[in-house]
Amino acid sequence: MSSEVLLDNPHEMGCTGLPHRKILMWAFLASDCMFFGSLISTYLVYRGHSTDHPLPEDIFDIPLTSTSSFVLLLSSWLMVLALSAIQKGKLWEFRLWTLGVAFFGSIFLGFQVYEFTHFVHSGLTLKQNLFGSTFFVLTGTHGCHVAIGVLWLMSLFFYSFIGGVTKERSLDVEIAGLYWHFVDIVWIVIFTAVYLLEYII
Amino acid sequence: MSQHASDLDFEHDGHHQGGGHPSVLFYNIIAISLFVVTALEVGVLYPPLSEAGTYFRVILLIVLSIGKFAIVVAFFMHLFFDAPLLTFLFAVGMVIATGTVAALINVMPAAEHPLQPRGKPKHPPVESATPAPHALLEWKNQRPS
Amino acid sequence: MNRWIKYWQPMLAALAVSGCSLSGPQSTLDADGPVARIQYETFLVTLWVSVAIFAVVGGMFLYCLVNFRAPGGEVSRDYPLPDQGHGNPLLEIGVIFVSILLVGIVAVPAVYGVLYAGTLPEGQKPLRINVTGYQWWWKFEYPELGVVTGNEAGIPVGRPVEFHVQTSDVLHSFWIPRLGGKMDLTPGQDDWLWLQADKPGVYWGQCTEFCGESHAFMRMRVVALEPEAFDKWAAHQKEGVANTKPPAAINKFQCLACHALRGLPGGETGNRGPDLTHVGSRTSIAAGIKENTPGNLKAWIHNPNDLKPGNIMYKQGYIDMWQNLMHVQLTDAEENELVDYLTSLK
Amino acid sequence: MHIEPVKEKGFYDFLGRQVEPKGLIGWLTTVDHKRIGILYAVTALLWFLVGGIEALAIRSQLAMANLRLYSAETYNQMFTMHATTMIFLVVMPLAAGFFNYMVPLMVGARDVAFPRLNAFSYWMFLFGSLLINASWLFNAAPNGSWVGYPPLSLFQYSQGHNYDFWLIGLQVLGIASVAASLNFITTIINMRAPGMTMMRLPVFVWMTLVTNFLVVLAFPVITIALAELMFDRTYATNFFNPMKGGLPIWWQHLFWVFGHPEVYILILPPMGIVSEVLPVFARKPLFGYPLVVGSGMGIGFMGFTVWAHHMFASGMGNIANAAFALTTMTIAIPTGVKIINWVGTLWKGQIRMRTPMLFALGFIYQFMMGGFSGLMHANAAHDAQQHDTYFIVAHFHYVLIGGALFGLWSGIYYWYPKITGRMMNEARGHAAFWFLFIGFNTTFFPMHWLGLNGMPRRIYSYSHAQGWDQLNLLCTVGAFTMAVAVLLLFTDMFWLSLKYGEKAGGDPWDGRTLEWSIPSPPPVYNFEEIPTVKALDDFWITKHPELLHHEEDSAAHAAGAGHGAHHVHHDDHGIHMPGGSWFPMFASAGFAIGAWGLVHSGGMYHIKEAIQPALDAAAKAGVSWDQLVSTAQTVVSSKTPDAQNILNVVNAESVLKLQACYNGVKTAIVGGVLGVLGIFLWALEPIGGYYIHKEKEEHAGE
Repeated sequence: MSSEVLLDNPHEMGCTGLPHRKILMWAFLASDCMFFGSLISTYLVYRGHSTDHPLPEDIFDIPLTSTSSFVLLLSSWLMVLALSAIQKGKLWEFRLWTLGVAFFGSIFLGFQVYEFTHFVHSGLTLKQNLFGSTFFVLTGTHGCHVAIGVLWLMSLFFYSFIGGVTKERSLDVEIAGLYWHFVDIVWIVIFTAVYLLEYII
Repeated sequence: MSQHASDLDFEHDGHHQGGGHPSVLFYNIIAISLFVVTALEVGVLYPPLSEAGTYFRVILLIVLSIGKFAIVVAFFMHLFFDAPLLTFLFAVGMVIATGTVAALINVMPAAEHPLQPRGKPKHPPVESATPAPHALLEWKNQRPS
Repeated sequence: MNRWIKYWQPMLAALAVSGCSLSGPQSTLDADGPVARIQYETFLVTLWVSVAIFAVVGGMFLYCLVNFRAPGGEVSRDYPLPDQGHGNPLLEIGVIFVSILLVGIVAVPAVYGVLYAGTLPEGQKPLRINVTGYQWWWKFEYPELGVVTGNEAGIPVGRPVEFHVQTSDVLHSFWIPRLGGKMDLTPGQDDWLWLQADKPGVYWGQCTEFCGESHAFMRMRVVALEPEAFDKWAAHQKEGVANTKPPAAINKFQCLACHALRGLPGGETGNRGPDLTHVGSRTSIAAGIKENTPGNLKAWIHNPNDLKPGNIMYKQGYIDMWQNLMHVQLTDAEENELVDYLTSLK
Repeated sequence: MHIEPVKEKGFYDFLGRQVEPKGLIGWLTTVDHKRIGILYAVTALLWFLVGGIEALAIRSQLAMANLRLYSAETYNQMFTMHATTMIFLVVMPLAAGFFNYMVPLMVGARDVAFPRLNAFSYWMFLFGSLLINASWLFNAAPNGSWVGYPPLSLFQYSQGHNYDFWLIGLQVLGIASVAASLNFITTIINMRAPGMTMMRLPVFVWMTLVTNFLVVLAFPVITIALAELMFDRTYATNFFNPMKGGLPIWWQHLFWVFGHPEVYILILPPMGIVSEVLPVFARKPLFGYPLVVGSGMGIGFMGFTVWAHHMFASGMGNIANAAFALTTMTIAIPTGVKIINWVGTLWKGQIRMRTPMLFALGFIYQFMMGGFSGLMHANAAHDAQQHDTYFIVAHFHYVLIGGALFGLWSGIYYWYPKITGRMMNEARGHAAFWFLFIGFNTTFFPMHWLGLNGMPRRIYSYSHAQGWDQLNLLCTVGAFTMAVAVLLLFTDMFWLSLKYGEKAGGDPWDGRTLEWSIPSPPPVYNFEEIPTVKALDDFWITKHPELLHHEEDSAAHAAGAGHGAHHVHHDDHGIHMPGGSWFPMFASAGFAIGAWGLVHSGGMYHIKEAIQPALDAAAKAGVSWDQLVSTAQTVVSSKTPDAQNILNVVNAESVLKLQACYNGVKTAIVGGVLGVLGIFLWALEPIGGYYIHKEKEEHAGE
């Protein structure tokens, strides 16, 4: 999509003074709110309906998940730094931070892969019980979003070496950043609603 | 060409409030406060509190995560500095999503309300009896009335 | 409330100009119990509010169409324009207020009706019946009376009946139109509804939630009896089979694996099909789709799939057991014998 | 006029973008919103024929008691596919056709915001619709009603691929809808001509905007519901499995959280069309424009608060029933406001009874009827009697045929001259209207009576004793009358008027909005010069300058100045047009292949679980999977168990099914990779396109 709205493309800027893609992205994020809203409410509604073990309190590991939450927050931080760098035209700084974001995103995915493997070894599978179904589908969908984000950022990273990412085209980075931060805020909700609440009630 | 380029640049765009995007230092402060809030969230779990403290913790957690959510959306995603139209777009989705989730949770015939403390023991293990696909007739509703 | 009925019913009858009968066996307009009646009354309120709005707005609409035609049906572009009014705020506000008022008029009886139908009446202790839906028939159990029957339930006149509905497989919906609204049979929920019959009679019902291939053939009947007659009926239903000399076909084809014939050795446990202990006393067979005559019964036994495609008596009983396992077919004589026996189970 | 391609080197130069679309390749690679609009509409109309044939089949089966024209199973497939087709493949895409064609013209834009995304939406829609209908060829058409309630839709009760086709097909259609809607939201918000403030947008554009917000917010919910059900069927999860504590009612909630906004997605665009047609043929501005717009938004928002009125009989409890009854009744208020405003538009107008107007008036009458029966269902007490009966069938056909379809037909007759450059025949149009109007009311009005008389929906047969014979026969007669109207429309639209119709100028109806200010059919670049809008109904004001008040004029200037970011792009290097692209089709074809694979992986884990003992035995005997499959083939063809006694006939069949599932998964992966590859190539594609230079002399020719 990116070349569709190159700077010299007359279709780029609209009558509200905002680029089309930014409006598209925010509308998409609004849509994604409903997407994750449905998944999270599925998880919450089915809390306490599982008929078999293992249950969350049997297998959740809060220190581990907290660490991966910190990792995702850290990547969000690097994302704003990357955007800030490219808006000032500092290409190498942008590359560094972008690589960092993708790296920490991958670390987060690594944590998730570890967690999933661990859970499967503890007997929690998609079909074991309702907790397994709802948990894996919710966090797995989020993981897919993270993976797409990593792919996107790596594309930008490589694209920057053939002149695809410049100060004038910093919108490309900003859009990717919006997506990445959204993935982060979804995790904020999931972390609270799925993991932390489990430890209190 | 240059005319288009300047449109993309936030500093020159009349639609953006605050007249420019924040400095790196600002981002760093935001990021550190996010870390602190997350640490607080995890910390909330550990001090031993009575049953009444449970509600306090739930409310505190919800407040803290809403705060984090708002900070990321407002500053990392620039919504605070950006055109109000974008805030409106996102708010439409957020408001309807939040309302729908709340309504769904309350209207479902939940065994227990998902945000209420549960009594223990929680789930006596029941015999697993997944039916073979062809054994349709054995597949009965197991929930006691 | 009864005053309303007297008043509205003739008007509705006048509305029903089509000449087609509106009092079929499943008509919701012939309310024969308090629940159906209250629902019918709230419907009438909505109906007449709608008719009133339709008269006013539709009248205006028609008036416009008749009176504000372009002269000659078509006007040239330079013909003087009509008044270019953009709207009338006062009128708009008025319309909003009137519609809020009308919605209020409709809403109050609706909420009253919901509460009435959703609350067990005080006073008389209701009779409890557990209804279980199967693809595609109904089981009725009377936990207090120890009675089990299939597809046809007896109820006493003038006493509320509390139906607890649950399903053994997919969603169904329990509906006796003349007695009251329906309730879905949803797995994981303990749903109930109460109905009451005002006068004796046979009330037809039908499954209204799509439940698979033969959804159309999942019907039932509720027989309302005077209280004494009901007690007699219940006592009789409790007894085992009257004719304890079953034909050989019953064992040969393992009918009792699915059907119960209480009083016969091994006949207590079958629960995949309707209880046949008093099948001869019912008015219909095959979940209310055919009158209970020997001819119909024979047709049903001969090929259940013909009357009710996809049912398990055919799929699992006939195909699996008869053809795949035992390789036998019913002869005509055996069918007749079976029909005679079942008809004798009054 | 001459054309000059953009000279730009991209990341790669092979498969360059089509400069000027020509012939079949032009249509396949097109990114022109007008061509895509035509594609949408024509595809939708073809599916309309299919759905109509299904409807006639349904009505034939029900014409008399105890008819057995075809089997119960076929009937179930018929009504399921009729609903699915009419909702997702006809009304939505036909409206999308109008969005595509008309919205850029009405807001004064050269194209939509993302032309290639637009093409992608169309191809996704086309492939999704083909996928869902391909099920007929496999004798596995969806057969569990368009709501697909579990447990009936779980693998335990439905072991064919019927539901898999339905689930994956809808998923693909959902992607198409959301992509298109994001595009239109951006277009409407961001591509308005200078001076075209939001409150000067034509009502149709407003309703498009509201509709697309509804799509964007409602479709994610059904996406999740469909994914959960798909996981239940394929990967043996437990979302709706009551054995494991799953609640089938949860599907109903999710489905209707989507399903009710979906109803407004279907009805709001026709409301917009009618709001355009009425002022034109009454020669008056729309009565109460701000209120019509506001009530459209109100209806859209309220659409998210009422879903559970589809579930009054599902045992939600008194409080929920009463609450949802109240919110549902509230919707009657904005709807009533709209109808009053339409009548107000007619008041003291000069009504011209042309065919579009006839359909618009039919819409008002029938939508009113549908609204009243809607109010009757909102009454939760009596809805317990109406729910899932023919009363409901009557209601939603009044809204969806009497409302949506009449509105869309009105739009067809109204905009046909703009799209083809030829008028549709008035006499045939009037005939089609009266056939449709009389046929429709004959078909569906008696259904109210049938429903009140206790006839449930979705039954394929009934008996004489139930007393529904005469009315059903009447309904069937009406249905065939409607078929005559459809034939009239199609012959007229695709043949007679297209070939012999009288030539239409740019403005045959004395129109009010911007699309009538350009030639018919519009040139590829739409507007030679992007217009500056001075008022609501700008073209009308241009024709009648005396109507423009002085203060409005100056306000217009102020507003126009506020839109400083707008650029006019045809100055020195002509009008830039985007070039055609292969990649939207390429990417969507990849995803369609993936979807095809997913369909065929349906039931995988259930089948695996059923034959697990045989698999274990095979593993113990050291038989590899490939050997097991070939053994299974032998066993199935010879109908005797194998020598090692691992597989009996039933298990062997299951092994082959499982192998098919695995192949499905492989296909899905290949398709997904192709789709993602398509998107990457699309992103790296050079911008391309071409510039159109208009010569002076050609201006005179128009």
